[in-house]
Amino acid sequence: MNKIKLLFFATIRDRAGTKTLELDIPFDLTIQGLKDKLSKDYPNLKESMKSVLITINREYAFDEAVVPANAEVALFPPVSGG
Amino acid sequence: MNKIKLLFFATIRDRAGTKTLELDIPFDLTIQGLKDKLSKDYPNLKESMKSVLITINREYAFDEAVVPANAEVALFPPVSGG
Amino acid sequence: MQPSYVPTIFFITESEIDLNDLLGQITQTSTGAAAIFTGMVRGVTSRDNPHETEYLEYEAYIPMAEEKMKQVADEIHERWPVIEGIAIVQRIGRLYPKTPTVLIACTAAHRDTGVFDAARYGIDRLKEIVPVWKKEISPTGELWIEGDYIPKPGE
Amino acid sequence: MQPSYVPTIFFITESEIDLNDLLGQITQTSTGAAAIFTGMVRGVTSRDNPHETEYLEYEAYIPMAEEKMKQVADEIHERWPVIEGIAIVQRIGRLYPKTPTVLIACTAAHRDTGVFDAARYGIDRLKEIVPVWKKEISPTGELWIEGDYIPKPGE
Repeated sequence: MNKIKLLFFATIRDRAGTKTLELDIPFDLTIQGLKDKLSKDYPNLKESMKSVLITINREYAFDEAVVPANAEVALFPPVSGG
Repeated sequence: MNKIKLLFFATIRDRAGTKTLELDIPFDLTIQGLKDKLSKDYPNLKESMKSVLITINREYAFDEAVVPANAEVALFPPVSGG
Repeated sequence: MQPSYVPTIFFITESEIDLNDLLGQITQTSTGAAAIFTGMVRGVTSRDNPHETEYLEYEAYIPMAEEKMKQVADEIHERWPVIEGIAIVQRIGRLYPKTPTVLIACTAAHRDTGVFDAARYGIDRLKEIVPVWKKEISPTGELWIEGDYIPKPGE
Repeated sequence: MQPSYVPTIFFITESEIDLNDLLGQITQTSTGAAAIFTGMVRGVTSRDNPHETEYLEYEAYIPMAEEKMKQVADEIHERWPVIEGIAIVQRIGRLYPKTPTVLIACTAAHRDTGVFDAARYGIDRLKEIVPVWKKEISPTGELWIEGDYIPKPGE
């Protein structure tokens, strides 16, 4: 299994109830697969998965991308800095 | 006679050799007349009178304007601040 | 002519943003002009949904935010090669009305070189791709403010 | 909506230009954005007539300069009624390379209100009508720098 680190920010962190999560996932899991898994395992996050932005190792990632080994994966809403 | 105060700045001051000058002029003298008078009385200023900017009481003034009583008249080249 | 050395500053901070210091750091001997944008916390907002704000609570995904700020600086430099220095600073934490929260500054030899457009581009891009969020605390409650930009692949 | 009170600052000074202080003075509770322009003395100029500068000696017709700076502020406010604060400062005296010599800052509620254009307009107008001149001292001698704008009646 591929051990990855999840980081949650803003509304997503509030709903997850935690800032970080370590997760074991299959090596061929895509971002879409990860979203499905989180929706299933963490019902609080299900609604958020529709508009969430996701990064892999600090670069924006999209549904088809496969999560690489030991990835740092962050989930957050559209940014609102400034 | 109308007693006015002249102020010179930048290149004009360098050529005039003074910062200020008190002058007695006729009450109907125009800016054009003033320029002609200065060109005649101060040969060093003659060349400068072609491109000089002139203000009367801190507002830009033009050839036909009559110099009012006790005016503060400034003469200077196009501005270059910033 | 592209300057040989381009001072580029980008960081997330919890401290006050010092405009004098940042401007000094991106001024070179060849620099004659700087365009600076700063954003502040509004205590009173009239447009769209009029409301009052007690304070904003900013947070950032710091290492990624700093990488994306560098990317914004790189994009500016690519679009306006004459830019001589770039500073991008985002303050986080609890910030009260009238406090500067963000700064984008660009320097160039002359003011007609796109230096204003470069600063404008910088703040627009920061608000699109730099992972920073703010929660608004008003007399009536708390509200996370969400942007509406969805980054494209490669951004 | 036009703000009821518009802080307007304009002065000639021989002291350092303090961006932090000036920005604070033109920030209101409703302010969310500031565009600031500063000009500096270039030690090295590449464009047009390449040369080096040891320092610039600025002088002003001070009372008229301050009146004309106020006029520039009035013109900005007339063209961009949403501007919430304006600062226009010109430093004079002997100024060395890298030193900020002039500042124009405009504030507004939001950044898409013309606040960048207002600052750009301000510096352009200052260089047209505010009576300030500079003499350049370079390794090869002294030279008064002259502008090329001839004000029209009423300006």
